[in-house]
Amino acid sequence: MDRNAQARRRRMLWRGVESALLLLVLFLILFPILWMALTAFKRPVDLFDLTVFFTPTLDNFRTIFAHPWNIGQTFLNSLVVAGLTVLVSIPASTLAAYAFSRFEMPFKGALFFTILATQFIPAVVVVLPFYLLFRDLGLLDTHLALVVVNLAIVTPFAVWMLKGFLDAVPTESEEAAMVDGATRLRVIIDIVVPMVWPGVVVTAVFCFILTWNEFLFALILTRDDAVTLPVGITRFRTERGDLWELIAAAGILISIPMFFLSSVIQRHFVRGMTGGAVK
Amino acid sequence: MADVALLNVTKRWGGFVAVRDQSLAIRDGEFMVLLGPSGCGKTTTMRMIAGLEEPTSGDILIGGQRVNDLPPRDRDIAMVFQSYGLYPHMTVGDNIGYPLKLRGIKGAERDAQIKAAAAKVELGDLLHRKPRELSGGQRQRVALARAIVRRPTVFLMDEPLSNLDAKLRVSTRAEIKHLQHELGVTTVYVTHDQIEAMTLAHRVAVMNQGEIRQLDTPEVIYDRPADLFVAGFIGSPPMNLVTGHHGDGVFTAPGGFRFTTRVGHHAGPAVLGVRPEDVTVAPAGGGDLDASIYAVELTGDAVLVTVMAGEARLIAKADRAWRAEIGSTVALRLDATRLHLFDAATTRRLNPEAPR
Amino acid sequence: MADVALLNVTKRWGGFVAVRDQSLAIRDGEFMVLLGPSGCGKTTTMRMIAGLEEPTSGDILIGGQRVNDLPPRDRDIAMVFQSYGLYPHMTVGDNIGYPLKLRGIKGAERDAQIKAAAAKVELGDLLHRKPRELSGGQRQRVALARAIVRRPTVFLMDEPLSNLDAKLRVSTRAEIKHLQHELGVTTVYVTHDQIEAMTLAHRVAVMNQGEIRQLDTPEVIYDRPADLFVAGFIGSPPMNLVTGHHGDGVFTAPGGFRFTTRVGHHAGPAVLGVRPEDVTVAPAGGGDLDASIYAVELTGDAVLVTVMAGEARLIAKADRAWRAEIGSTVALRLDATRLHLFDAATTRRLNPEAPR
Amino acid sequence: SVTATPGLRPGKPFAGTELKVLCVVASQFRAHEARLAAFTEQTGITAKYTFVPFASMREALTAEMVGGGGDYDLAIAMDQWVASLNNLFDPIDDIVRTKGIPLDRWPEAHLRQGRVNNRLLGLPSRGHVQLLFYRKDLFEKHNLTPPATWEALVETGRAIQEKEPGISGVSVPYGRGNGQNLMVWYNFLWGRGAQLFDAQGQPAFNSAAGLQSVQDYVDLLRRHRIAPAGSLSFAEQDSVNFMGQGNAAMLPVWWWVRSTLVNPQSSRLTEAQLGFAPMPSYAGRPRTTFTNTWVWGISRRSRRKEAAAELLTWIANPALEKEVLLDPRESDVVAVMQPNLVDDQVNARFGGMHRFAAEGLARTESITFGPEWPQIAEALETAMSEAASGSRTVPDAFNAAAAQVRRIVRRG
Amino acid sequence: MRDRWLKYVLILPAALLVMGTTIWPLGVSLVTSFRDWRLTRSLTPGPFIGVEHYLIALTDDPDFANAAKVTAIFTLVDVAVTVVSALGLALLLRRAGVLHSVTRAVLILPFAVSPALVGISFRFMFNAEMGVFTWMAGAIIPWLKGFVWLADPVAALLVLMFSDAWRWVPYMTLVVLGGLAALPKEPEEAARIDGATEWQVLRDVTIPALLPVLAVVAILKTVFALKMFDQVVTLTGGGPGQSTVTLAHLVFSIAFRWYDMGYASAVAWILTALLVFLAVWYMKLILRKPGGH
Ligand SMILES: Nc1ncnc2c1ncn2[C@@H]1O[C@H](COP(=O)(O)OP(=O)(O)OP(=O)(O)O)[C@@H](O)[C@H]1O
Ligand SMILES: Nc1ncnc2c1ncn2[C@@H]1O[C@H](COP(=O)(O)OP(=O)(O)OP(=O)(O)O)[C@@H](O)[C@H]1O
Ligand SMILES: [Mg+2]
Ligand SMILES: [Mg+2]
Repeated sequence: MDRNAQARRRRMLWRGVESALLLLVLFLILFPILWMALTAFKRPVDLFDLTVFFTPTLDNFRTIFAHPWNIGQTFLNSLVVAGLTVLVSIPASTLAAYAFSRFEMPFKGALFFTILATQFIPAVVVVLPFYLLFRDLGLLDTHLALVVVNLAIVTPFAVWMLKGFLDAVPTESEEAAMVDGATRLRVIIDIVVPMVWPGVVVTAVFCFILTWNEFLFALILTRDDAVTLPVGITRFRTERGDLWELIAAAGILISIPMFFLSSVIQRHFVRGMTGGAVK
Repeated sequence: MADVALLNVTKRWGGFVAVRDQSLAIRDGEFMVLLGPSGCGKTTTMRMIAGLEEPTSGDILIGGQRVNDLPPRDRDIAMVFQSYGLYPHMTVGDNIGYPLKLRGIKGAERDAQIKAAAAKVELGDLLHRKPRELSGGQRQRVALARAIVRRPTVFLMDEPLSNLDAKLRVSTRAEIKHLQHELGVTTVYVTHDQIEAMTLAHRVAVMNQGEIRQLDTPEVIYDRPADLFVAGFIGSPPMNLVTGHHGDGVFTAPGGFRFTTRVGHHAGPAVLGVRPEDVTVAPAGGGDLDASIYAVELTGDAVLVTVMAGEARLIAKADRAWRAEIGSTVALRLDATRLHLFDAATTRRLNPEAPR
Repeated sequence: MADVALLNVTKRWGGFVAVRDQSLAIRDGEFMVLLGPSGCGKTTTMRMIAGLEEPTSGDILIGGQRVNDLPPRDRDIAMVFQSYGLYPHMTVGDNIGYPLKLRGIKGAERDAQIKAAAAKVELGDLLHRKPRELSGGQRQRVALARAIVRRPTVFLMDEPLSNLDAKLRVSTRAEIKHLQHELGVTTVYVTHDQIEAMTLAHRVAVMNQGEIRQLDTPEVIYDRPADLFVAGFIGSPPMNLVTGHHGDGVFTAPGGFRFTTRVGHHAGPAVLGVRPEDVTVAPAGGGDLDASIYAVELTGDAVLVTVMAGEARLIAKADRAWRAEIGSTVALRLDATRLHLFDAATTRRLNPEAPR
Repeated sequence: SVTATPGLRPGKPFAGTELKVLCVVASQFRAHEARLAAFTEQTGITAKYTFVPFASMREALTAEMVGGGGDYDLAIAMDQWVASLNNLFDPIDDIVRTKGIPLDRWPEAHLRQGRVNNRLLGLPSRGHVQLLFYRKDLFEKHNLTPPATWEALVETGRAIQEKEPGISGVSVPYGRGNGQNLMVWYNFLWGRGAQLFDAQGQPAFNSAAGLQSVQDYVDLLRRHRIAPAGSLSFAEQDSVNFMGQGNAAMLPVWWWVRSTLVNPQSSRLTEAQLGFAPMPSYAGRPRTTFTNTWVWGISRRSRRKEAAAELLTWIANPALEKEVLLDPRESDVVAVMQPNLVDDQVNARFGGMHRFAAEGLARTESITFGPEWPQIAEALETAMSEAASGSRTVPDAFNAAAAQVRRIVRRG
Repeated sequence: MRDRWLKYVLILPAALLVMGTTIWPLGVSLVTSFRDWRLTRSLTPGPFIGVEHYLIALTDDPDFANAAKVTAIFTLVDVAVTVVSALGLALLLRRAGVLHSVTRAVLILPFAVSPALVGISFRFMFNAEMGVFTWMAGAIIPWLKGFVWLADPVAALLVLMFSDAWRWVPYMTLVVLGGLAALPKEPEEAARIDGATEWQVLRDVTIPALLPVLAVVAILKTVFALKMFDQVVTLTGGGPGQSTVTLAHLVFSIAFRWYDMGYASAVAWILTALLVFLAVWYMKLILRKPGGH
């Protein structure tokens, strides 16, 4: 009985520690965001007040949607660019990651590595060649140009991440599907992707956000029509300093799709996706 | 419906040879059982037929066509994996229905076929569970149902009943036999259960270390094992083997063994084999030789009596009511028509005729 | 060394009850076999003893102490998983040696113990392989070796031999029995193999649908099944069951069944049970009732004869040399001392005495 | 609205042309944009402004310079960038001459920021001088006068800190970021009689006088402690906010900050509380100001240069500047043209601030921003940040900076 | 065999995407690194000058040496912190529970905030006089009261790391959770029964099985840490002194402030070489055969 009680106590203690840790993590994650949210409702004069009691205002939101900031259009641009990028890159990356994970081929290591190595060069160095290219193609300030560069950026990461996830799952179920008559493509769609679904979701979100936040290319390659949010936000960094209350309001706006994404993600992170498939 | 053939197939992993230069012709509609010790290459052989593993050398033929380069889906086979290989994210119903879905069978028809297959393996109630919510035996039955739900030209089944209880195993065995007979589907079946092999197989291939040691009907395999390995491997409890000497048509061994054989041509070390059920235990002095009782084991429908005759340890199967003190002396009677004689050097069988 | 007890243990998943209010006392040093149809809750029971699954209600005791809240590592148990549960990134040797490593056993001593355990399950050559390079049976043996390499107070083994061939199975079974006897470790063992249960168990618990239906020695379970479920479940081929009527100490059924029983108190629908090996096939007219032959199956050491007697289908076990035409008429003799009578309504056994 | 701009070509020869203008975000230019109708009326030319935030203006100009296919006709650049961006602009000396734009319209301190190698690349349109803002209410309460010398500034700061706990004497930035921690210091440098560079263009700021000026500047924080401890990490904006929150008594900074400081939206100060004075100096030395100037130039690749010249002429009109200055809807003080700096109406509206500016501009020293300036400025601001935080001594930091600058100059 | 061509077909789309859009500009920048090209002088690349830029960077540029040091320290600490915290947090969050699922739900949020914005917010919150973090730190640990976080070389780097960790750790936690969800549970259970403490289960079973995913986390984080830029600009501005100037920031300055395109390309390629070197090392981990059945 004694050992049992002791174990129970230890478990309760651990539960307590765990809860405390989680609360701390929650606080650390949420506090800056909440603070930003609070700020979004502050008048500039209240910005530097540490109190949570102030007269809230919706002016900041009104301002950012109005001329000259027009954050609404910017928001749409970001959505289109990030959405298109993910739609193209995730399928392509999944196929490639699958091939890298499951097949042997000559120079596999080198090829796989080259794909990521392209991302090692800081973007500042390649942005000018891109600028010239798109200028010649007449694609400056278009969604297409941004989608293309973002594809180049996210695809290598996506391939790497997905391969990591694929490497961690057993292959018997795939073999079963092949014997059941599925083509490789069907196997990937019907069996592999669902099995690594959390990984696919994480990767897609990663690509989405990477694109969503991509700054330098958007800065150089767009001016008006295709300006995305990060560039839009820097517009609040004026000669007069940072219009922090507007930045915060825009920041809150940016986070809204993420709340949506997080609920999508949440559903796919139950333990044991692949449980029971094989001995 | 097609015949399946392996021609000089070898499978190597690095330096390790899992299947060695193996040839095997399975006739159209035949039920072929692969039997052999753990690790002898049964699963590997099956996986090569399925197209999941590439032979290091040699050819695989299905329906007379070389299929080495055909992907699994074009070989029209159904397979039960030893390790199940279920689709973890699909319900039991969807698991079973997946091959149908791939063939474009839809709606009510698919549902009906799924239900029928699930019913055959007694899974009807569990169609909406996920694999992780199933017991081991239930998972195995899902794998089985998924294989039998369609009508392939070849069935490959790798120990499909190993996790089932005796009762379910008997009924499922009957189901498989019936199905195979009805559809005439060429079937390759791995099992380690003698009864399963005996009752199901048209022919049995006994493998050891990547090689086929004997390929014949179950009766012949049981009654006329071709060499010492097959003799010792088939039968449970296994055949008693006594090492001795053979010459002039007589086998002798210490402990009173002296049997005339109908083998004239062999002189030298030899091994005599006799199955436990061919050894009768009688009161002392009433048999071919005397022995002392070493152990008595009850197996339900029989009693296994282990005795020492000289240096040889023999097992006899006695009636389930049979009882005796350990250490007491009894007589053994060996059924002379059912003795097996092997050359100790080559391990090959010496007496050619069927025991019966 | 410790006794293990379950007190009113229930395990539920959502609305589904996997184990229902189950109590079971396993004595110190006892070899307890859990037997039951697939999905009856055997693995779940084991997992609760191991501490991998929390009972929905009820207590688990080891060595007299309530261990519900104790993590697995503090329960000092070793377990063989039905699905092996090997460490995929470790070699066979490291897999087996892991429990030792955790106990701080190092260097030469650990190597020696690993080698010994591997040798017991004939894995000696494969110590440097990774699990994915092993056959199904080899994986299972690694799991087994990992369990027996240390000396826990309780062994839990979930179908540890299901993927082994007959020969290896016999030798490993003997190894386990020997080990358990030598160490006196309380053992809970799941199997669906009757022989395994019979030869290994001190006592057998027969489960169905999450409940224990009978708990007794193998002989009693086999010879005096407590109800229809146990009667039908134990024995392969299973006991023949004939539905009929009982009254005034006589059981009658269509097809010529008429047997006097020593049961006085029951009148009403009843089921008569007789095991195949207690049915003898004799030339027509020479037995208790006549029947026509329906099927003849060879199982190696015997012949299973299926006959129709009236509406009842019976199986008899005949000598392996026995042969007959399908459709011909034979006589059946039922061993009157080995008849089992059950109440058709409650399914409970009616004749109390042991058949022998 | 300004209806007649001298210098515009009569007869609307470029009617229908559409100009593209690359412009930094500033309320002044928004006001220009809002008045474009008047320009179109006079010339028939339309113009489309693209506003780029300050933070990304430089990259936008760079992209335009390197890859521009003449996308923009007119662009604005900050003085410190002009030399390095010289390839973006065409000289406009001829245009100015033919249009008859008098160059003395701008104080030389602003105008020279548009010149590179003696060629005029741009006309000033937005320019800043420094002033010392102070808390009029506190000064009156404690009977203090705005300091005219740095020594007095220290005294005054001390006095305030003694009497008003929680308020810092002066708010200045010492943190890194766009050379903002140097801009007040230049006045110390010049006040000590030192220069950034010698005649050969080699570093001279680490002369004894130069080092002393640095010491004086960082001593506001390190020795006299009249600057808040946090100013170590302040950028300019932080020091302004600090003042705006009512936490400091004095703030030497750009004049345009006034509108921020009196804007109830962003500041707790009212107009009545805020006083301003010219920047202090050392006793007996002229009261200087560092300047910041934005100049409009015509893009070298433009295909509509003549039309662009029309717009440039329109922007360069003092009347436009004045109209914006006096527009009650605007609050930007910024003016770069001499007539407006001394204009009574203008001075009346902004409390005489423009006169102070004109005086400072007339006296001030200058820094010639060469093409390497951005890199040099970074070396200097690093040194300043190190000296202020004490991670290096003043001589160490600035001698190292001098070595680095010599390296930069050597590479050319 | 039958997949002889298929595998290449599968790789093709991604390879095309990547190669087509990056190899070419990379080549351009490599060539540029061997030329003298200063935008202040000429809009077109100047003459080839061999490896001069590389020599300058490696032997005669204190800025480069400093930035290399800062970047190395930052990357080492940042990657270690990220991997360890993400793993720890993922393990904490694996269980079911209200608090757990709430935390899981918010994990994605910090990553969604653009790095530049993170920098601005943290600067705002670490403001020495008016920042809420400064205030909280002072309230909890009294001797931190009045501490100027961004003015101390070490503290500034720490704040930079903290801001980066704030953004990345929760996301990487999701990645690890994704990996955990795909692992079979039996090996862990077996280890528990074999007598392993939770820590031993983690070390001996879970982490080895997670290695492919952890390696991905590590390498991704390394790439991004080495490219650390946005927050440097918006949070510390590289200061105090040069204590937070990273290589990427330096490259940016050289290219877009100082307009020395040739030199910037050379420094960038040195950074790349560094990364390639690191990545090759990691690759040995990742390209090992997957564990499993
Ligand atoms: N996670 C789960 N959720 C829901 N039901 C479950 C879960 N795990 C097991 N079950 C169900 O509980 C019952 C008992 O399962 P258990 O694994 O104990 O069976 P078993 O007796 O070991 O069977 P087998 O011989 O087939 O291995 C089964 O019907 C199974 O489907
Ligand atoms: N990937 C592999 N790499 C190396 N050796 C392997 C690999 N797969 C299997 N083997 C070895 O090949 C031999 C044959 O394996 P196979 O799976 O065919 O055996 P099996 O006859 O099915 O045995 P079991 O009855 O135990 O399942 C075994 O010794 C096994 O260890
Ligand atoms: Mg196998
Ligand atoms: Mg089970």
